[in-house]
Amino acid sequence: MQELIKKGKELFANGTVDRIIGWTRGELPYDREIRVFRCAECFEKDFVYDAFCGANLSKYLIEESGKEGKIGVFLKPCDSYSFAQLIKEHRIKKENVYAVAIECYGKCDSRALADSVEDAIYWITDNGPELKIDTVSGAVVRNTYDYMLEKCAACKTKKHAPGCDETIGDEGEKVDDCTRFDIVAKLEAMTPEERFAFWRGELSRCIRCNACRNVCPACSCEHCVFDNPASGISQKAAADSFEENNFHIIRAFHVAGRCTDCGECSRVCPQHIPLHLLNRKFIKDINELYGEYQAGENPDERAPLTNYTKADCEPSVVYKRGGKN
Amino acid sequence: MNRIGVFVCHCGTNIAATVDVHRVAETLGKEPSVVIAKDYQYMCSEAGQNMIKDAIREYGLTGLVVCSCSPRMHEATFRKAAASAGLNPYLVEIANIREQDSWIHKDIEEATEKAVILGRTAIAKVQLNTPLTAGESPVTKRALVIGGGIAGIQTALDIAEAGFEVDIVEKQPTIGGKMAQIDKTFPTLDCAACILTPKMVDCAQNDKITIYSYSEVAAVSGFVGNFSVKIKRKARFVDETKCTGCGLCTEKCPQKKVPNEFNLGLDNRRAIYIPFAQAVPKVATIDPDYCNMLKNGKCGVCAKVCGAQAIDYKAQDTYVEQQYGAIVVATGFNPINIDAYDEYAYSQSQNVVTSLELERLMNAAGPNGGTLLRPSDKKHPKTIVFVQCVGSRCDDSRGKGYCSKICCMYTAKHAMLIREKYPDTNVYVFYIDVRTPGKNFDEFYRRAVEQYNVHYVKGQVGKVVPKSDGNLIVYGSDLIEGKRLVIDADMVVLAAAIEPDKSARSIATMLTASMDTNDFFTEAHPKLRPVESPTAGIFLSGVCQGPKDIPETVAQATACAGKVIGLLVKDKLTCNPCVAHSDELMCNGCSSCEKVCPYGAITYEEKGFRQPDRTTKMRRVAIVNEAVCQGCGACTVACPSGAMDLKGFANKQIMAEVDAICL
Amino acid sequence: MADKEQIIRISGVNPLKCMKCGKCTATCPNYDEMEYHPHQFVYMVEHGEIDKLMASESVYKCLTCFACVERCPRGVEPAKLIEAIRTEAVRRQGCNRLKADDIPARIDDDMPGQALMMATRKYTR
Amino acid sequence: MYSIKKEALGSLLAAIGAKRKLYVPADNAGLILFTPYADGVSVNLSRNPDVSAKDFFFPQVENICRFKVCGKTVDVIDNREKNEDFVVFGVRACDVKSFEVLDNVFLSEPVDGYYKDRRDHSLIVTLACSKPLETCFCGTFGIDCAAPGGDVEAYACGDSYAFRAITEKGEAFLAELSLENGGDEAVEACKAKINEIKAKLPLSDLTTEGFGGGKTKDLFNNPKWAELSASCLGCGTCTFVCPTCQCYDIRDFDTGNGIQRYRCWDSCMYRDFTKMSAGQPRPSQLERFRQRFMHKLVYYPENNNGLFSCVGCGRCLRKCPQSLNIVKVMKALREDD
Amino acid sequence: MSVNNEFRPKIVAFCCNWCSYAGADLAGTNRLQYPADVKIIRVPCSCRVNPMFILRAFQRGADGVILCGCHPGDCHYTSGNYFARRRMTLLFSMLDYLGIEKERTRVEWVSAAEGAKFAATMNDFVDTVTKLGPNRRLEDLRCKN
Repeated sequence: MQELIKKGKELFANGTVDRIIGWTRGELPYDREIRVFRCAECFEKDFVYDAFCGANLSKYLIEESGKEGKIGVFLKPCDSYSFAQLIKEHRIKKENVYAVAIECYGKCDSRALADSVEDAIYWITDNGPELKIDTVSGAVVRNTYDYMLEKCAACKTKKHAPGCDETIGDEGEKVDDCTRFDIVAKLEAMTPEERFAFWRGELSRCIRCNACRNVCPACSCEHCVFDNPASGISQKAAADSFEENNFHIIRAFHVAGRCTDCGECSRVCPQHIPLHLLNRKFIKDINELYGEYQAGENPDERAPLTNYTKADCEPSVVYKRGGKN
Repeated sequence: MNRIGVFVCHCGTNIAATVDVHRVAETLGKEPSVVIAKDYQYMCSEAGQNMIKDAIREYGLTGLVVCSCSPRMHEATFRKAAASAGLNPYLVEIANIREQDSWIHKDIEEATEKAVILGRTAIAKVQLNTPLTAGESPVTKRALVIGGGIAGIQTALDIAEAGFEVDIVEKQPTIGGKMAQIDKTFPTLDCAACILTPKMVDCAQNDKITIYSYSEVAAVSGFVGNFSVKIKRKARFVDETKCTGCGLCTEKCPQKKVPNEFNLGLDNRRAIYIPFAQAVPKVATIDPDYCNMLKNGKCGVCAKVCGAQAIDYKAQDTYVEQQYGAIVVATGFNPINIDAYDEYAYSQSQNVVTSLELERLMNAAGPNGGTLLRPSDKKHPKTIVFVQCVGSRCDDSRGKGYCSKICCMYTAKHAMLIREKYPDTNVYVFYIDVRTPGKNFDEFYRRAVEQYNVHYVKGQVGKVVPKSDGNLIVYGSDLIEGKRLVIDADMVVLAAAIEPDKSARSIATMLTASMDTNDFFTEAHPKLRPVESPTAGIFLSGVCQGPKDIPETVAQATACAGKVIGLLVKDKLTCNPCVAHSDELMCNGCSSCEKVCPYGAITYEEKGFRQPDRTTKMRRVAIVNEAVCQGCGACTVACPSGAMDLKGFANKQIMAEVDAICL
Repeated sequence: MADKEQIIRISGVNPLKCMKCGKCTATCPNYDEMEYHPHQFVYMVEHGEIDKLMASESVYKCLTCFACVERCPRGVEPAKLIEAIRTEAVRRQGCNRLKADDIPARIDDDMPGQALMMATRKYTR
Repeated sequence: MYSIKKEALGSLLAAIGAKRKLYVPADNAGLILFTPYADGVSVNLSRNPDVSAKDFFFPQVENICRFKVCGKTVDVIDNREKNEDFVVFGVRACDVKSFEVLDNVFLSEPVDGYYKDRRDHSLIVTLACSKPLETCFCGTFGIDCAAPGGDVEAYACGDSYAFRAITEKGEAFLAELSLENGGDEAVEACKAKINEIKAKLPLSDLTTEGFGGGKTKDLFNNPKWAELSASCLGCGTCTFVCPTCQCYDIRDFDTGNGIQRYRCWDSCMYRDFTKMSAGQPRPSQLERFRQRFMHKLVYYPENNNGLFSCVGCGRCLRKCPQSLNIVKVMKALREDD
Repeated sequence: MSVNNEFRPKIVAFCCNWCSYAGADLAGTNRLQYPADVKIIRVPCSCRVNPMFILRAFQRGADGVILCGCHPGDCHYTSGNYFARRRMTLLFSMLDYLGIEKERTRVEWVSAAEGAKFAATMNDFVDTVTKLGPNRRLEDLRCKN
C-alpha cells in the first residue's frame, strides 16, 4: 500500500494526473468506499488498498475520462480487463486516464465475514492469512481464505490486460488450475428439471434492485433497455417469474462476449444470487464452441458475437451437448 | 387513434375454398382499431384495388391490411394502390392467407381460425407502422475502373460512350493487361493486338477517359454514388506529359539485364523501358530496382539522351483524390505459380513452359520474333506435349477446385497454330475432359483434331523427365487405349490454372466487397445480378468475378458498363426506406453494430449532447448511412442498448406480431 | 457390395472423388508389371469388383511408392486402396497369398533384406 | 408475561401456523428472509432479516386492476388479492417503527385501501434484539431495540422465550395459545444486557442533531453532496432494502388481450424517477442522492411532527454495493458545524 | 371453432424474407401440408431476430419457436445467418442451462427451393413440441387470461 501511495503522490507531483480514483475507508471496519482524490495530501491521508478493496473501479472511468484533465487509477488484474474492454468499446477515453497495474492476492467478502460474526464488530486487523476481529464481546479470528470473494476464490488470472501505463510489483500469471467453470459444469450435468428448480430458487429472490446491472462494467448503456419503455421489455419489478428469467437472460446475453468475468454482479447482489454463473455459462460456451476468448485481452480481436467463421457449429449442437435429459 | 382497413381476398377459390373469407372479414372487423373490413373475389384486380382506394379516402384509413397471397407476390401492387390514394405505401401490411394458409390446410375451421390470427397479426403490426419515405442521395457522375485490361478498357469505353467521365487505374506502366500478351484469339484466330490496341488508343484519345497508369488504389471511403478514392501514382521518374515515347532512352540504357515481365522473363529489357511498342500511355518508365542512377547515383544516360527532358530522378509517389459515383473492379487474373507441380519439371527444364509463355514464344513481337524455338537451344521443336488442367479441378490441398475454363480452347488454338505453321511437328494434348461450350468452340476443337491431326489423348501426364539434350521424356496414360505412352518430346506446354490477381484481396477489403474462398469477387446474385457486387455501387467486370474468356469478358464488361450508366444517369438515388436507424440518445458508440454490418454502412461521430444539468457532453454515436444500408438488421441485435432499430421491421412491430400470434 | 464398403472403410478413400484423368497410372513406376493399373483400382473398387482385384497379381506389384497419392489432383489416394485390399486379403483366413513356408523358395540374391521383412509383415498374420 | 422453553418454539410456531398464515425469519442462501412457515423451514432469529418487513403491507408488486378488451369495449376488473389474517414473527423494533412511518403515508387521507387491508389483517410478533450489530443505530432515532412493541413482544432470554401482549389484538392472540405465565425477571435481565451492548455499539454516539424539520436551507446546498454521491451507482438497493422507503410506480402491463395495472416499488435513485414531460428536476445522481437523505432526515420529519423516516436498521449499510450509507451522510454533513 | 381437447401447441416461426419465407411460400404452392399451429413472421434476415423476440413469444404463451434462414453461405446479406447462428447457439444453450426444454427452440436453414424441407421441418417441430406439452417454464401467467 505504501508503494501505491508513493506512486500516487509522484503522479500528482509530476503533473501526470490531476486526480486519482481509489479506495478509502468507509463507515464500518470492512467498508471501502470509492473516492476521487484531488490532491496528494488527501490521497496520502485517506487512500487505502487492502483485503477489502474488492470493488472494480473501471466503470467510473467512463464518466471520469470524459472530464477535463487526466485521472489516475489503480487496477487489479481482473479490473484491468474491464478497463481494456471499455477502451475497446470506446467508452473510456484512454488518453485521459493513467492506469497503474497493481497486484492482488484475493479480496475479502466483507458481507460473509460480517455475517459469520454474531456480535457487533468495531475493528478488524488484517494479519495476512488471518483476520482478527474485535467485537463488543471480545475478539475472534477468521481465516482470510475462507472469506474470499467468489471471484477471488475462482481467480482466473493474476496477469493484467494490456493497456496499463505501468505496473507496480511483478506481473502475475494466468491461474492454471482455475476452478471458475466447476459449478457451471456441475449444473450442466444436472437434469433440466434440477436446473430449472435450481434457477427458480435463485432467481425468485431477485428484488430487481439493479445493483448487478449498475455495477457491471459491461452494462454501460446510456439507457438500459429495461429502463426504456420504447424497447417493449422495460420492467421496474419482476411482476412474474418470467420477468425474473427474462431480465437475467437478456442481461447475460447483452454482455455475452463482453463480460470479463470481473465478478462484481455477484459481489453486490443483496440477495446472494450467483449471477456470475450465468455469465460464465456464456464464457464457457464461447470458449468451447468458438475458441478461448477473454474479453479485454486483445484490443484488436473481434468479440465472439460480432464475429463468425463459416465452419461454426450449428445451434443444434445444444441438443447434443451439455446436460442430461 | 388508428383507422385500419382490412380487405380479405378470395383469390377465386384459391383462398375461399378452404378459408371462410366472410367470417374472417367479419371477425377482423371487430378488432378495436378496424373501421372497415371487407372481402372480395380478387383484391389484386382493378376493381379490388379501387375498393381499397375508395376505402382509404372514405374512411381516412391510417393503415391497410390485405389478407391475400404472399407479400412476395402482391405487396408492391397494394403499396402502389395505397400510395395512389394518398396513404403512405409503408402503412400497408399483407397477411399471407394463401401460400401459408389455404393452400396447406384442408380443414376449413382450422384454416379460417389461422387466417383470423394472421390477419390480427398484420393489424397489430400495421398499427405500429410509420410512414416511410425513401431517402435520396446525390450521385457523382464519374466512374472509376480498377484495372486496365480488356475488361476495364471495354467498361471504360462504354461508360465514356454514354457521356460520363471514367478513370482507369492500372498498376502496370501500360493498359492492355493479359490480352496484350496474347498472340491470337480463339475461335476466330484473329490477332489479339489488332483488336485490342485500337481500343487502347481509343481510351487514350477519349476525353472522357483518364488513365492513371502505374498507379494503385490506396484508400476508398464513401458509399454508392459518393465514393471518395485516393489513388497512389507511383513515381515513374519520367514526366508523362513530356515523354514522347521515342524510345531512345530504352536503347541507350546501359543496364540490359532486366528480366522482361511482358515476355514473362523469356528475354531481357533495360532499366528504363516501354513495356511494348503499342503501350498506352506510350511513355518510358524507370525501374528503380535496376536503375544505376537511382540505386547508386552513377549513370544518368537516359537524362542525357532525352531530347524532351522528361527524366526526373527525384520524382516521388503522388496521390490523387477523386470522387466517384460507381466503382468497377476489373482486376483480372494471373496464371498460378506451378512450382509446386514438380512432376512436370517446370523448374528443371526451360523447355517446359506455360501456355502464356508459349503465347510470347509464338508472338511476332515476342523474344523470337514469332518463330517457335524452344528456349534451351533455340531449336525448332518437333514434338510438343500439351498438358491440361495443371492446378485446375484439384482437391483443395493440391490446387484450385474450379475449372479455369479457357485452357481447353487456347490449347486447341496453340496446337492448331503450331500444326499450321510447322506441319512436321507432332502435337499431343493430354486432356481429362475437353470443354468447349461456346459459339463455334466445339467446331474449333474438332478442326484441330480432324483437319490439323492434333493427337488428343484422354489421360493425364504423370511425369516429365528432362534429358541432358534438352528433350523431355513424358509419361502419360491413354485411358481409352488402356496403355501408357512414353513420349520423347522437345517441349512440354502446361495449361496452368488461372487465379485472381493478388491485389484483388486488398481492393475487396477497401471496397467492403465480398469474395469467395478462391478470392473471386462474389456477385450480388449468381443468376440475376451477375455484374454487381453485393456492396451497392461496386460492379464487377471480367475474370475478377470468375474465369472467363475474352468474348465473355467483353460481354460482362459491357453489361457492367450498362449497370454503371444506369446508376450514373440518376441525379439522386432513392434508397430502400426499411433501413437501420440509430437513436443517438441511447447509442453507446461501442462499435458492436459496425462490426456486424456487411456493408460498412455505420460510421461514428463525436456529438455534443445537452445534459440535464445544462452542460454539453461529447459522446461517440453511430450514424447509419441510409444509402448504403440494405436493411438486414444484424446491427439491431448486436446493439445492447436497443439504440439501433430497423424501420419497417422495428423491435416493437415484431414483438406486436409475436403477441398477436401467441394471443 | 459389403466387400466394397469394407475396402472403403479400411482405406478411408472415396473413389467417387476420382475424375478419371489417369495421372496415377501415368506416373506409376511399375506400370508395365501390372495387369490392372492404379486408375483401374479406383474404378474397380467403385464398381465393387473386389474379388477380381484381390485375385490379381497387380495388387502385389504395387511398390507402395505413393507416387499416385502424391500426384492425384483430387486426393483420391489409390495406393491406400491397394493397401486396403492387401489388408483385407490378410484378414481373410486362408486367403493368405503366401504361406510362410513358401517364402524361402522365392528369395533371390538381389532381394533386399528390408523387403523381406516388409513382405513378412504384409503377407502373414 | 408468558414464557416457553427455547426448544418449544417449533411447536409454538406450528400451533400458530396451523390457524393462520405465519411468516418467520428463515435461512435462505446465507440470507435471513421472512418465509412462510412450513415444516422444514430453518427458523433463524440470530439477527434482523436481510429484507425488511414492509412488503407485508406494501409488497414489491401488487395488482390493482385489470382492463379487458372485448372487441371494441373495455371491462375493468378488480383483481387484487384477497387478504387473510396473518402473523409475522420476529419483527425487530426498527421495522416496527417503520410501520408507523409507512402508516403516516398510506393511512392518512386519502387512505390507501390496499395497504390498510393488509395492515388490518396483520398481527405483529416482535423480538427484542439481543445482539444488535455494528450497523445498528436505531437508538439514534429514539428506538429501543429492547422494547420492540408491535402486537406481541418477544424476548429471547437464556433458554426460554418470553412473550408480552401490547395490544388487545395481541392479548387475544396469546390467550388462544394458552401459554404458561412467567419470565418477568428474565426479561429484565435480558433488557439490561441489551442496554449494555447498545452502549458499546460503534454507532451509539450518532445523534440526529442538525437534522429534522426546518433544516432544508442549512443542508440543501452543502457542497459535500457532490463528493458523497460521486460513487453512487444509482441502483435501487438501498431503497429496496429500506423499511421506510415507500415510493411506488403504477404501471400497465399489456397482456395481449388487456392491461394488467399494477403498482411496484420505485426508487428515487433511478434516473427516470420524477421524470416528467417537462424534463427531469433531479437531473443527476447528486440530486437523486440528496433527495433520498433529505427526505429521510429533513422533509419527512418536517411533515410528520419530527418523526424521522429512518429507523436505523442498518440494512443500507450492509447492502450498498459501494459502501455508501445514511450514517456516512449524517456524519459528513455534521462535520461542517 | 373446432372443439378439441388434445393439446395443440402454439408455434412461432421467424422466416427470413429471401430464403425461408419463400420456401414456406413454395410449400404452399406445392400444397405440402403442415399443421396450422405454425404461424410465420417475416423478417428481412435471420440476423434480425433478437433473443428478446424469442423470449417474448414464450412469455406470451408460445410452446415452441423456430428460426429459419438461408443456408450458411447463401445469406442475401452475405453474413447475417452466420451471426444468427452464433447468437441462437448461445441463447439456446443458455435456455437449456436454465432448465427450459431445449427442444422448444430450433434453427433450420431452408432455401427458397426447399418447400418440401420447410413442410417436413414444421411437421417434425410441431410433433416434437406436441410431445413436450405446454410451455410451463417460461410463461407469464398474466398473459393467460
